[in-house]
Amino acid sequence: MVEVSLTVGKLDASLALLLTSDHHLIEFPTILLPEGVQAGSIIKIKCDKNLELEKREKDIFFRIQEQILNEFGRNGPKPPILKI
Amino acid sequence: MVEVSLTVGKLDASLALLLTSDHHLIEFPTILLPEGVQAGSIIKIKCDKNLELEKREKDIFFRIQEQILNEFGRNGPKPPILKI
Amino acid sequence: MALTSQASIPEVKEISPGQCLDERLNRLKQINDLGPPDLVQLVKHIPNSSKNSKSSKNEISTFLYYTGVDTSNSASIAAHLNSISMIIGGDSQQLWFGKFKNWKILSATYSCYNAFSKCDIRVNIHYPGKSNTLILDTKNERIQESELVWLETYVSSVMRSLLSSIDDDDDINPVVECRHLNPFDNIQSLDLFLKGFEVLFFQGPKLGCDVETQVPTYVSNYLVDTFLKAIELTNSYDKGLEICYRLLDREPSVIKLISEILLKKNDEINAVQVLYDGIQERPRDSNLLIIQANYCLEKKRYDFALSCATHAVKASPSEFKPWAALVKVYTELGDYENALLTLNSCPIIPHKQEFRLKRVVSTSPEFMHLPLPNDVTLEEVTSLNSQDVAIEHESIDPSLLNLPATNLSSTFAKAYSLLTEIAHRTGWEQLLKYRAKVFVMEEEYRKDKLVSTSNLSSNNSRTNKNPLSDNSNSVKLENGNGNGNGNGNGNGLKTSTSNNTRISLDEESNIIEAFKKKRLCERWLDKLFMLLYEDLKTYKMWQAEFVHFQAQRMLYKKNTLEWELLGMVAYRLHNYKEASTAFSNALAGRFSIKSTKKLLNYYQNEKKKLNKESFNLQLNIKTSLSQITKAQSILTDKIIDSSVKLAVWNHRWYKEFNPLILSSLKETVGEEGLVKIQNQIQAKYATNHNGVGELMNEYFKILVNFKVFGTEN
Amino acid sequence: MALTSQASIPEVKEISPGQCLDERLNRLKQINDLGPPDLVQLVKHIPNSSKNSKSSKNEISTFLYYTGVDTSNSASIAAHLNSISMIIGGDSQQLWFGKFKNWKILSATYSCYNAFSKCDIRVNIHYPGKSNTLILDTKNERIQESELVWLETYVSSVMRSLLSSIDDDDDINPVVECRHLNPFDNIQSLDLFLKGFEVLFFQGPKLGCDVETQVPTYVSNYLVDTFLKAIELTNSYDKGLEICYRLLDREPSVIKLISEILLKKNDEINAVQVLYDGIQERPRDSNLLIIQANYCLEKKRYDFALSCATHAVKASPSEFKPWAALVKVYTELGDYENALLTLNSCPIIPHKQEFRLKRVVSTSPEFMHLPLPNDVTLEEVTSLNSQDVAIEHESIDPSLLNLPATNLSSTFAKAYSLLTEIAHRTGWEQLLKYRAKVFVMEEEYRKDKLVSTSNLSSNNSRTNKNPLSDNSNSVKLENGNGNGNGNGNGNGLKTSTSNNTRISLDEESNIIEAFKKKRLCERWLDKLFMLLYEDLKTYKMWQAEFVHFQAQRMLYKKNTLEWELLGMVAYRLHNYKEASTAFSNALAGRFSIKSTKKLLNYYQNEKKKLNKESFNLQLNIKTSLSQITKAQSILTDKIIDSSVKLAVWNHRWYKEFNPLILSSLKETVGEEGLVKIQNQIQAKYATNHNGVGELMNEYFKILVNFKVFGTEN
Repeated sequence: MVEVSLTVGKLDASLALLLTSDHHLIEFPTILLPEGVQAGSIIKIKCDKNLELEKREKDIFFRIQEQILNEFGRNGPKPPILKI
Repeated sequence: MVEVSLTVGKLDASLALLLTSDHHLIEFPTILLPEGVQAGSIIKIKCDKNLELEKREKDIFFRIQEQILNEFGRNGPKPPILKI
Repeated sequence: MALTSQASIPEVKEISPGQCLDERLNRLKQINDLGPPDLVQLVKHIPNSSKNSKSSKNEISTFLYYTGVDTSNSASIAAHLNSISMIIGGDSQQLWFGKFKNWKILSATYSCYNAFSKCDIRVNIHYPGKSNTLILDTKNERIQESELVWLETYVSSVMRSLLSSIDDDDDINPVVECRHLNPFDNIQSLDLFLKGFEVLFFQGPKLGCDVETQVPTYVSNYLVDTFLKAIELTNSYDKGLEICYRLLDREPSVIKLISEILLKKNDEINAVQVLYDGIQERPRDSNLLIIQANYCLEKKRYDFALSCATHAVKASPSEFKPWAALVKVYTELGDYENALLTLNSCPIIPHKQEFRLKRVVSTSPEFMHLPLPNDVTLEEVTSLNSQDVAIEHESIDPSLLNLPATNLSSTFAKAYSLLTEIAHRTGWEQLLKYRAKVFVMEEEYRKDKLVSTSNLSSNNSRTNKNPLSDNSNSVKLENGNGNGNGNGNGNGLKTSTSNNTRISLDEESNIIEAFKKKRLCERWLDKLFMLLYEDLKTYKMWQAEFVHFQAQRMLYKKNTLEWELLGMVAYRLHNYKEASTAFSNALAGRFSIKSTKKLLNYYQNEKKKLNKESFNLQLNIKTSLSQITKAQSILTDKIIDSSVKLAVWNHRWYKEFNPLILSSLKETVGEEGLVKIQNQIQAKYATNHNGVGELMNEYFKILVNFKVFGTEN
Repeated sequence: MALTSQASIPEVKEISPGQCLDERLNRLKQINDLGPPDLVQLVKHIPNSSKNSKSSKNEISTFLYYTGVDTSNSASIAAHLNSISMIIGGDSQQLWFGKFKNWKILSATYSCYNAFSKCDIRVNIHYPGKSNTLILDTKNERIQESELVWLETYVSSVMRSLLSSIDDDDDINPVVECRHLNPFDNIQSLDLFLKGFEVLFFQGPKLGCDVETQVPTYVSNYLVDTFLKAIELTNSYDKGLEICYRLLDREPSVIKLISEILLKKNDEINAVQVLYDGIQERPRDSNLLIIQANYCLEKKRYDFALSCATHAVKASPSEFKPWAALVKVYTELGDYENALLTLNSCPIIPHKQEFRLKRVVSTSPEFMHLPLPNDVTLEEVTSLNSQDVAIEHESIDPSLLNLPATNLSSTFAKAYSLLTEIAHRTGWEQLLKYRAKVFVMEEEYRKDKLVSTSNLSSNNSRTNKNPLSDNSNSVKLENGNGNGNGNGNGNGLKTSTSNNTRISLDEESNIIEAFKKKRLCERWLDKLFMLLYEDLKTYKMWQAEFVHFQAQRMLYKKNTLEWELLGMVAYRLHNYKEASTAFSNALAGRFSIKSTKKLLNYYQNEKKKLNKESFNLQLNIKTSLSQITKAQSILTDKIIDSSVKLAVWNHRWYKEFNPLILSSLKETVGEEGLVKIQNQIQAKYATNHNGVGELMNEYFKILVNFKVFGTEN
């Protein structure tokens, strides 16, 4: 898990410029900022893995893969006969 | 407070491309990602104001401002006499 | 080159001898694509001229460009040069700028760019006899001949030939002084290319990739594109698969090519299995996921397609194609809000240009010898007068001529097509509502900014108050907006684009809150909405006029170019039926290459649909079989008609090779058999003198060479 | 214009009459800076020429450029044209391409660009008498004359004059066919400019800003730069403050200008108070914070400076200057790791170019009439032969001539200066260690990538294993790396730049972990390290050679250009003492404008330091007062020497105005009194015939006009 505090240096409708305490300049999507944040505010970001969701999405994906194989890869439609 | 889950689409040494569930493409600094994250991982970002730190930093700043004024703005050095 | 005559070789006079080769070498330094077309320079003289004419008049040098020549070794290049020299310097005198001249060729030089090693191969013949070969790099230094350099040169030639011939009629400054030959007129030439492909496979990425791909990879680049095209044109699927399976051992991403070839080969079950296996091993291979998504779309399993496309995007979020696939899926699902949001996230590639053949020698029209080949003629096509076309051009409403959507290219064109597909389904008014729902509108943005700075708190949301969205009658689009001078177009139409809002807002962060749920519309997408508005306005007006004329029992008359432009508008808006009517109307006036090509495309698609229907018919009878058979037969006639005319037109412009004609004939022959088609052309188009039969037989010969299905009977 | 003669007016022959004005108008469309210098076109003829010479030979037209002319109204422009016409067409014949010609002026046209309204003002006189004025916009359409347009035009002129004269000797293609006059030769002209500044203040941002500023604002732009420079040159601080206080009511950010003027005026206490008040009201005004930071730096209160600079960065993170200030603070604090990290975050502005005067009329040397003004001469300066300089140039080691750091400009140059300042304090080996500590090194990156893909787990960190860092003797830098051909330079020196690493890493995310604590070094910074290496190598070699020669009691001989280049290397590395020695050695050979300027700068700085010391001396006696006084007097002599020579050189190149000379004389006069300085120059440099006394008196006249301190006695 990563947790950092950052100063909001500049703010526009899509991108904010954030500063770390060791002078890293970071572009950050405004949409992820909490409400009421202004230029000059200090924010706290926590970033963590979401293993549960990751597993769930992976399962769904591979289940659909099986379905596709079963639907079209086992006994597919016969090739079209062009003239009769 | 904002909390979102995002998929790590691409990852290089400085920038990661993250995807929201509603197909927003976001550039995100790799440095803020938790350990072991890979392309394909799902992460959870919490973003909150840090009002306490904000207040503390502001206080220090204005205290130093007072010090600067007291040191140089009250009875400053006399103008240099160029020739004697 | 059976049909090559003096009249089918264009030439350009050089200002000073050898200048074209020098200029070419100078330009090569700056080339970073597949390179220019091959160049032939000829030094000609009149040997038996009388003494009193100035000797300098009796020797000139000329040049022309080439594609499709066999450049795999010096001997075959020399043979080609000899055949040109024999044609031009033969017994019959050349008609040269209005006079018959008894030119003989003194020397001929062939120059061909090797895009792999970035060098130029030159074969020079001094008549009689002496020939030599020289390879120069871009620093003008000699390079050693080797088998590999020749192979690279040959593959470079084939790539230029196949990739430049795809859609070249949008080129506003085409290289007309160029002959285009078929690079594959026999199996040996194809096999040599396939060998070259396998040898050079890992160098593919360095030659670049198509305009919709950001970063070339082993399996997405021009070399691979050429390979797939060659395989398809010559029906050589099994050869292609063999090579790919060999490469697969060294590079697992090649599984993409295998699945593509299987699908082209109509081997669906194997393709699906290959895709499945590939994705099990490489679940983040976006190429495979896109192919799978498109397959599921075709099978109308949109739920499956959504999973595939979503994962393709997650696997390659910086590439355009996965996003485009996802937009398509959402559009098919009828989820237009997500379709728009996804479209907005497409990573546009703004500055990339389609590969085009380009001149490397500057010249001006008065130096050009562009003869009219008289060995193949078809009155309607050959007699087309370019001056008449120019007059027609000038008589046209400029607003129709200058519709901005015409000039879209690369990912912009593709994105526009995705947008128009959505509009085609929702209609304009609904589209505006969806747009206002997902994107921040400009008024909204401005208003909020005003509010936050002046600390008012007016709550009446004017978000969707759009003058256009109030018009229930689409034709009124025009009244609602255009106020005569065209400047008012799109008034109130603007979203707040991300570019507009790069203003520093500093302390005014409240604004942000209002838009948390909405997205900023990218500037380019906003512009596409404007173009769509223009196109729709034109289209609706045309349709309304047409209805009005019909009601009044008046003739709705337009000239060819007008019909063609209207057809293009309809085509862009996915109204293919209306587009085909317009193109047909256009061709009723005179021949036009663009309308013919577009129609051929349309007929081919209609035919495919019919064939599918006729197949479904066997499963559950709904429509009358004879009805379908009749429609199929009409379409076949039309496809043949277009193909013949295209072939004649191409021949007139020194193009003996065009993949579009070849593939349309291939399909038709596959369905009807070679003999029937040949007879039909002979009966309907050929006479003893017009050469059309001979021209088409050149194409059929190639189909026979490659043993295409249908040529055996 | 007291010292203007025929020999101080350059001219260029026009190919066809009026061409220069047409070309100028054509170019204006593309101009988006302050515009080109003013242009004067003259039509000259020989009235009494014999009948048998061709008449076309007797009429020619010429042009030249101008800056600093009073362009505030038609009358003063006309007066200026008349004076030129009188000088060239006067009684004495003009020496014209080797022959004396009796030219008379038929017509004269003055053309001056108004950068505010983007138009060109033209005043034309047909002799005798008829004059008219025309204002054309860039579309060649007429604009109405108005007081405002004239004011704008005048302010544009002054801006071009003051901003172009700052550091023009790095211009590799200077506009030599140009006369530069002093825009402020009386108080009225200054007052008019100040009025214009106030009227046009809010339009300042649209004229652009210096290369270290990303986005122009009301208080950072070229107009403001000109204003501050004008105030300083003329000692008009109180007038400037008055205007700023009026503007402050309408625009609170003007507080920045007030604090700057107060500091220039040496009114420190007020400046500090103004800054304090300003920051209380506008705590996120980065301009104020930067000024405060620099003030605290000067006062050696680095702790205060750190707070100010940090907050400046937080307030304007996308601007370069706050970051540069913070780098400086960290460097002073000896916190080199943070200095490097901060430097790495500086938002470089790569494509911006310094404002320079540019030609708007193409010409070639054979058309240029560049006379040698013979009214002011100083053997050493005036007799400098450009051919000798060229020969010297050719004899020089190319590696010294082509040191890449020479060509740095804008933010790159500034960033390099910040880096060299760090290196100056740490030394090269230490710098490499700091660098390896904070940045990801290439080997490190490559190795980790290798490890993660091949699943090895070798743990021996080769991070700092840098061939250069092992050399404790700096001179060995050369041996450690250069292997004869120069290609080996900087081997193993590379960090992994952010650009290098844009490779898609896909599943190889482990790599990232290793670098979490380290930063990727920006590509440009990495390149600056390379340049620094080159500079240091040259510097160390020179110093070592020098020691070696001294030990051998041999004479260490270099020519002027070599010394100058070595001086520049030392200067870039902040070894100012060594640089000044090199520049002095350079000038011992012959005159050189660059060395003279650099030395003048050095002397001025040394003087400032001495003055400060002499002030501290009064507080606590440490050094002998007489010692300091003597040093001061030596420096004054040197400053006068440089100033006189610069003035003579400038006059030779038609430049009667240079802020550097003016300000150095201003300071010297302020310290020593006008009479003493004048006498000194008269005694040491002037003769009855060489005109040096007259030339310098022109400068002193201006100081007197503006009642500069020291001129009253």
